[in-house]
Amino acid sequence: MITLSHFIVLGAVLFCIAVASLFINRKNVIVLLMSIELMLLAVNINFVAFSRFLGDVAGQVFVFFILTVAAAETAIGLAILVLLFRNRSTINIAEIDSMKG
Amino acid sequence: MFNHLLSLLIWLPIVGAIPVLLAGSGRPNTARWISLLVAVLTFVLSLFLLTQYNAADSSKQLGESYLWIASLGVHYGLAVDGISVALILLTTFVGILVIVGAWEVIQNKPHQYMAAMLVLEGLMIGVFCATDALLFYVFFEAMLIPMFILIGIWGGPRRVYATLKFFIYTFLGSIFMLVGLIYLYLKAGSFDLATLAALPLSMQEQTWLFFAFLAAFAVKVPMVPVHTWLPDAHVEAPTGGSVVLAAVMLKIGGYGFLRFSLPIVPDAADAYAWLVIGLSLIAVVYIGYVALVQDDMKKLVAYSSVAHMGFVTLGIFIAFMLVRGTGNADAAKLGMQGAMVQMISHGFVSGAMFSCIGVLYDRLHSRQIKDYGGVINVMPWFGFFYVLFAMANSGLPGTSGFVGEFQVILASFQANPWIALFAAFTLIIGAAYTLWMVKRVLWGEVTNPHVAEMKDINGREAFVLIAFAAAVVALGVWPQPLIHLMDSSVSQLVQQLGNHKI
Amino acid sequence: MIDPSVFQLVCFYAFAAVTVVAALGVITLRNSVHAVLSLVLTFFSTACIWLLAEAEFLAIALIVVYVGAVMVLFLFVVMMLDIKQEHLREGFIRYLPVGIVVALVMLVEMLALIGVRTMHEAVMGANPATAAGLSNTQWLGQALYTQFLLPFEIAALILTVGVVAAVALTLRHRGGTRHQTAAQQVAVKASDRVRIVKMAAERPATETPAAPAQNPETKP
Amino acid sequence: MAISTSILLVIALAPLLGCLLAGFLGKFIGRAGAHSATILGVAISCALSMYVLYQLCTGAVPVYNQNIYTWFEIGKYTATVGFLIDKLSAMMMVVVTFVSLLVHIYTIGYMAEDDGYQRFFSYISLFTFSMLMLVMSNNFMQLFFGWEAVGLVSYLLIGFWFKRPTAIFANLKAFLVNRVGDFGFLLGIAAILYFLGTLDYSTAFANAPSLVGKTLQITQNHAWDAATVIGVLLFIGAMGKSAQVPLHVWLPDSMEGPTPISALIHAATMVTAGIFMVARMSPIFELSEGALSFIMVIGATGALFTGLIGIVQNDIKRVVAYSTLSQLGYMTVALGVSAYAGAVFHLMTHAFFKALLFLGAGSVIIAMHHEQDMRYMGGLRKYMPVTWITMWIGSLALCGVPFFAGFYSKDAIIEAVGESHRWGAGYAYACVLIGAFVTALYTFRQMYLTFHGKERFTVVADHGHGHGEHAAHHDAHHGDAHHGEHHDDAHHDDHGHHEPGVLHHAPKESPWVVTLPLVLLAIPSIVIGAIGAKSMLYSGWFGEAIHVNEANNVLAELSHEFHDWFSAALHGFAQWPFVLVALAFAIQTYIYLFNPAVADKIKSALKPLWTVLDRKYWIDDVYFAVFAKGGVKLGRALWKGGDAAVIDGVLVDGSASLVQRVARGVRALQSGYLYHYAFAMILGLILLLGGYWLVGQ
Repeated sequence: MITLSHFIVLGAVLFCIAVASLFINRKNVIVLLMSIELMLLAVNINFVAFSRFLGDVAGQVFVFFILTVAAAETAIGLAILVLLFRNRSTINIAEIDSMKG
Repeated sequence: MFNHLLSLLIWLPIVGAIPVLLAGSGRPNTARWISLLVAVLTFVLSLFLLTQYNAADSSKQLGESYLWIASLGVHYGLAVDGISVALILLTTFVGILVIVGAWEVIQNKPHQYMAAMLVLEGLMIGVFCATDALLFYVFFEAMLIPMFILIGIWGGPRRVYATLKFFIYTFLGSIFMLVGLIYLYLKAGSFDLATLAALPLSMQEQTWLFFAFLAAFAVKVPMVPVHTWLPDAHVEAPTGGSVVLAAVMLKIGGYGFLRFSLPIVPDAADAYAWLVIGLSLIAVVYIGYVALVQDDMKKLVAYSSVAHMGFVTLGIFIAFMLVRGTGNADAAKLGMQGAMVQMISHGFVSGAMFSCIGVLYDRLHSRQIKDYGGVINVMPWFGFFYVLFAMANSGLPGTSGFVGEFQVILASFQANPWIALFAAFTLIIGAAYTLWMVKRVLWGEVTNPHVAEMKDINGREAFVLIAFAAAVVALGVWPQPLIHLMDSSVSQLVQQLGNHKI
Repeated sequence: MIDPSVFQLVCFYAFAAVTVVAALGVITLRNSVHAVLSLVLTFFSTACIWLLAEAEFLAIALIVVYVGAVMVLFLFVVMMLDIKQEHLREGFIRYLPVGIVVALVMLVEMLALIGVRTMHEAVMGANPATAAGLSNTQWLGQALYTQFLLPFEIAALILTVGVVAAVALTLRHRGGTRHQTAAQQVAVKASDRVRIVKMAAERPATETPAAPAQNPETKP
Repeated sequence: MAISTSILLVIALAPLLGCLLAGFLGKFIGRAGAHSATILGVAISCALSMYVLYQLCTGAVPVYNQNIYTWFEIGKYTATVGFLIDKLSAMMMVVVTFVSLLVHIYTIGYMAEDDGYQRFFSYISLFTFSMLMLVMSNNFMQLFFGWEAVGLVSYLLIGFWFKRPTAIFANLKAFLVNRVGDFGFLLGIAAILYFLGTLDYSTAFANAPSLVGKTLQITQNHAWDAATVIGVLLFIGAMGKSAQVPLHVWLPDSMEGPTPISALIHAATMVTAGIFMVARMSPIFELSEGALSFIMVIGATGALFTGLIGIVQNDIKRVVAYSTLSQLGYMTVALGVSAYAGAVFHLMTHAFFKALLFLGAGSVIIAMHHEQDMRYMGGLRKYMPVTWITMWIGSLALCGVPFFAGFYSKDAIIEAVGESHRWGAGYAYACVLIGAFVTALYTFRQMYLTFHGKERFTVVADHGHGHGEHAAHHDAHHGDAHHGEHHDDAHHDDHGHHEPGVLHHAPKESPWVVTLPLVLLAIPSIVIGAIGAKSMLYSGWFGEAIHVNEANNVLAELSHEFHDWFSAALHGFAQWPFVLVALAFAIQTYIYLFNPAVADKIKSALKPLWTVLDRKYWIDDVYFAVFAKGGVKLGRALWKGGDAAVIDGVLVDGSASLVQRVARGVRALQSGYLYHYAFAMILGLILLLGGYWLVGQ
């Protein structure tokens, strides 16, 4: 019997993997972007699961929107990445500190 | 038209600034003429106040009120009494003179300069008209913006420091006022000043509110020890900015005391009158000495402004000692009238002094006293005006500078001879710093070859100085019309002082 | 014959295991291309899990939209950029323990907060779409085009803006190229082309201005 | 019938109109226009003043006391502009306008070659207006207006030659010292308003008796008598204006101004404003023995000690200036012993003979081509007989030789002091008696040095220098070290002469515009005393204008001895003052006519005393060091220490830099690295989750 907990634990695990990625892949923007995709995915799993278990359509609708926004976000993120690479010839975040106060 | 006279007075210059701006930098003369036209129109309109306002009636007149922010019950409420009328006339009068004074002096973006001046003028008139505390606050704060721009763009080399200091000082002060106003609103459910004046408040509340208002207005006046923004702002400001700052903006501090501290928190104001009086006397004596040693003319006049504004706060707060201490309401009126006359007079005198310094600065591009000397040799007409205004600044009878000081000293003697003694010290120290400056600038041989090349004032400068001189002398020779204009309003204020709120 | 619920459970575990392993692969693989492919796998197996939850539309959408478009975009970028891999892996080992610790702490906290134990009791009930006599897609579609119409439109707008932004960001203006600007060509005036200068035929002799009259009051 | 208001307005405003014409349209109407306009204005004023005085004297009209307009009205307090014309003010008006008229005429000659011709006329007419406002006033506000306005004109005129460092130092000094006096004066006015509730003379004087017994709380358990406080405060004003010790320091320096001014303002009229004021306020002063004693002691000190300085002066104008100080002291003493009429009478006679002496000195200065040092004069009598004779008349009047005007006034004062039993009267009597001797000493010394003895100048015919070279009219002064910031510059004035005592033309008598005023002033210097003595001093001529308590009325006691002017003068020959004058005359005649070497011997024998006098008791030096330099030092300390260091440094910029320092610390957190921010977010998330968990437990 699949219970709600199964989905939620899976979501949590995925999310934590993505979080761990933020630490170990601190230099690689591409992987960081992918980690964000992972996090969104983890959230989406939860949404789908709750939607199914509570019988509420809103959860799935929300996932739909998240997917939309995430797609846009990825597109812009990658565009920035390309731009960054074009200007700096690197995607190493350690070399990008223009936000420094 | 007269139903909306006050609104017209406020918005005419502000709206008039738009065509000035649109005239653009490409057509500076168009911008100048439009702004002059607007300023003159405003002045002419303000003259109608004299016919429309009934000086015998102490109530606020020419009122307008529209619901502005319905959810907070804030009204766009305007009305004037005698004090406001006098100050509005001062504002519109000075408004013309600063436009004329800046005519060809400001070459960098003149249209923006003129527009800023006009907006500033409208906002200042708004402050003097507002009967709603929040509206007052909005005008009070909005005023900072054009002034900030005026100093920040057309100012001297250290303008960034000066503007920041000016802005943060005044802003910090008024934030406390805002908190106070919000507290009052929560208590009374209205921002209407008349309602607030009738609101009963405990002594503790009054004390907090008193210091909140004090923070806002003491900075604006400015009182010792929060005066240090003024010399810096004046030194860096362009001539017109200095004139408006000294002539009108400082008065808003004094005006604020009258509209807020006195009617809303009379008991706390009475309890802490000694503090304000003490600070005023320190302003007279301490600042007098500080002014004595200034090397920069503008700084000197700025410090002398602080000293003169000390008389305003002294005159206002001595009234408490007189009404509540000795029960002498007429003496309190004398002091209060003295403070009012001093405000108007200081508007003329300091404006004129800064205009004079501007005239010198335009020729030599220096405000250092040591760079001058013997100016009278090359600029005799200028010398005439300079001596006249210097004498007014040192309170010579027959000039406006004397009237207010005389009345305040007379009134303060009624309260305590020692206060009068310190206040009268201005007679000596005021003459010392002003005339020592005159001596070093005007008299003597020409030592600086650049001074020898200076030309006497032209027609435009003469117009400005003659206008100021006429005002200074007229007020000095016959102050009664002005006093009559404000008499009933001052009487009512003095009456309010006596009402205990606890 | 296997009990369908057990079969579901087995499937779930299988897909979940693949998902987790693939996710780990995403974050640990040295080669970015491999990582992307690994992410594709993660998405794929997640889609399968969603199918188990009877969210067919989203599962398909995830594969079509994400795997089909977004991931390809990823791959495209990764392959296009000449990235030095070694450099980007600096500190991988050093920060691994920290990452694991933080991830574990967070996991524990989340699970503790959610209250996994109590949720264990919640068993999947009837599919609400089926109960309404609709397919999952219809069910979702009805909600989207009625109740959530405005957000839906906004989502469309966001996508458009995203596309425009991505193009605008990466658009490169090359200097030195010559091209016409139609607007300027239309707006040109005659006075911009020819300037007529009036000049005197000969220059008058300059006169020195008279010295200004001395002011008797100032003269020493 | 009453005095017409319009006449009084014309009297006051005619000089003002002349001033405005000459001042603003000076270039337009030219020199002749300027002096015609101003002289006409003052002449009208003078004639009408005489008419008003005549009307009052004949008793045809009552005292005029009306307001012209309300200056301010606040509750029960009003200040008005109005005129009070009684015999006291009418007499002052005549003196002021008459001397002013003569000075106007004299100026035509004296300032003939000066560039500031029109300006000068404008100033002296403005002065006349201000002084008239002062004496005609019927209230304290207007009195203060006139009081300060004459101070302003004095400031402008002392600094008339504004290129000279000494002149502009002197005018600042004069104004500021006067302001110290005005400080007290203004407080006095405030005290009057406090105690009497009015600024109007007549009401205030009518209420004055109510001051008795009133006190002013100074500290918790200390109170001063109200009348004494008012009296002393008002008198401080008079000390400034009338140059009483210790506020006398400005008057000698004021000689930097052109000579006509010294005659008009710093001898005849303005400096006597203080005397006039105290006489006018006699109903108030009479209430306080303490204030009167104070006045008497101050006056006596001035009468003697400033006269002593006059003995060592070499500048012809400074001798007269110190003599003015001394004579003002006499007037003040008279006030102090309640002999107000004596003071005012002396004020009048002094106005004539002192103006005469100053104008005569000016005439000498013109003849000597602006050489003012008496050591380079001598024997001038044969060159300028009119000046010589008129100055002798003035000198004899000054010394109080019987039959001359000064005798009647000065002798009355000395005797009145002798009669007084007020605290300090003994000291005052000694001072005024010795003062008479001192007066004679410096007066005769001056006359001998200037007009008699050998010529100590040489005439060098030098045609290379036209007279126009000397046009720069600078009354440079010599022999007096200046203690100003321009100490060293004092002698660097550009000057007609580069070598002292060398003239390019022989001295000659001045033109008629100069000598006419001398003659016209010499006449009253002789006769006015004889004419006025009986009525003004002893017959209560001033009527209600001067109020003296019966017990204090020393003049009434003297009046028993006074029969007529002739016998009084004869009687005067046998009095101590005349004996002292005669003694001084003998000494000076011996020294300067027969044995000039004695003067130097005495000088070296009394070197320390001479130094004390030459340095003017170091009062100027002390004032300059303490008040001027000390003030600047204090100001700088307050500015740098208070404003710059504490308020700006610590509070304003200090708080800014505190924020800056904190921000700099916090800024380190903003590394700019994405992963730091991400880490911070995650950390926050963990804490948040942990927090919820803990709360949920």
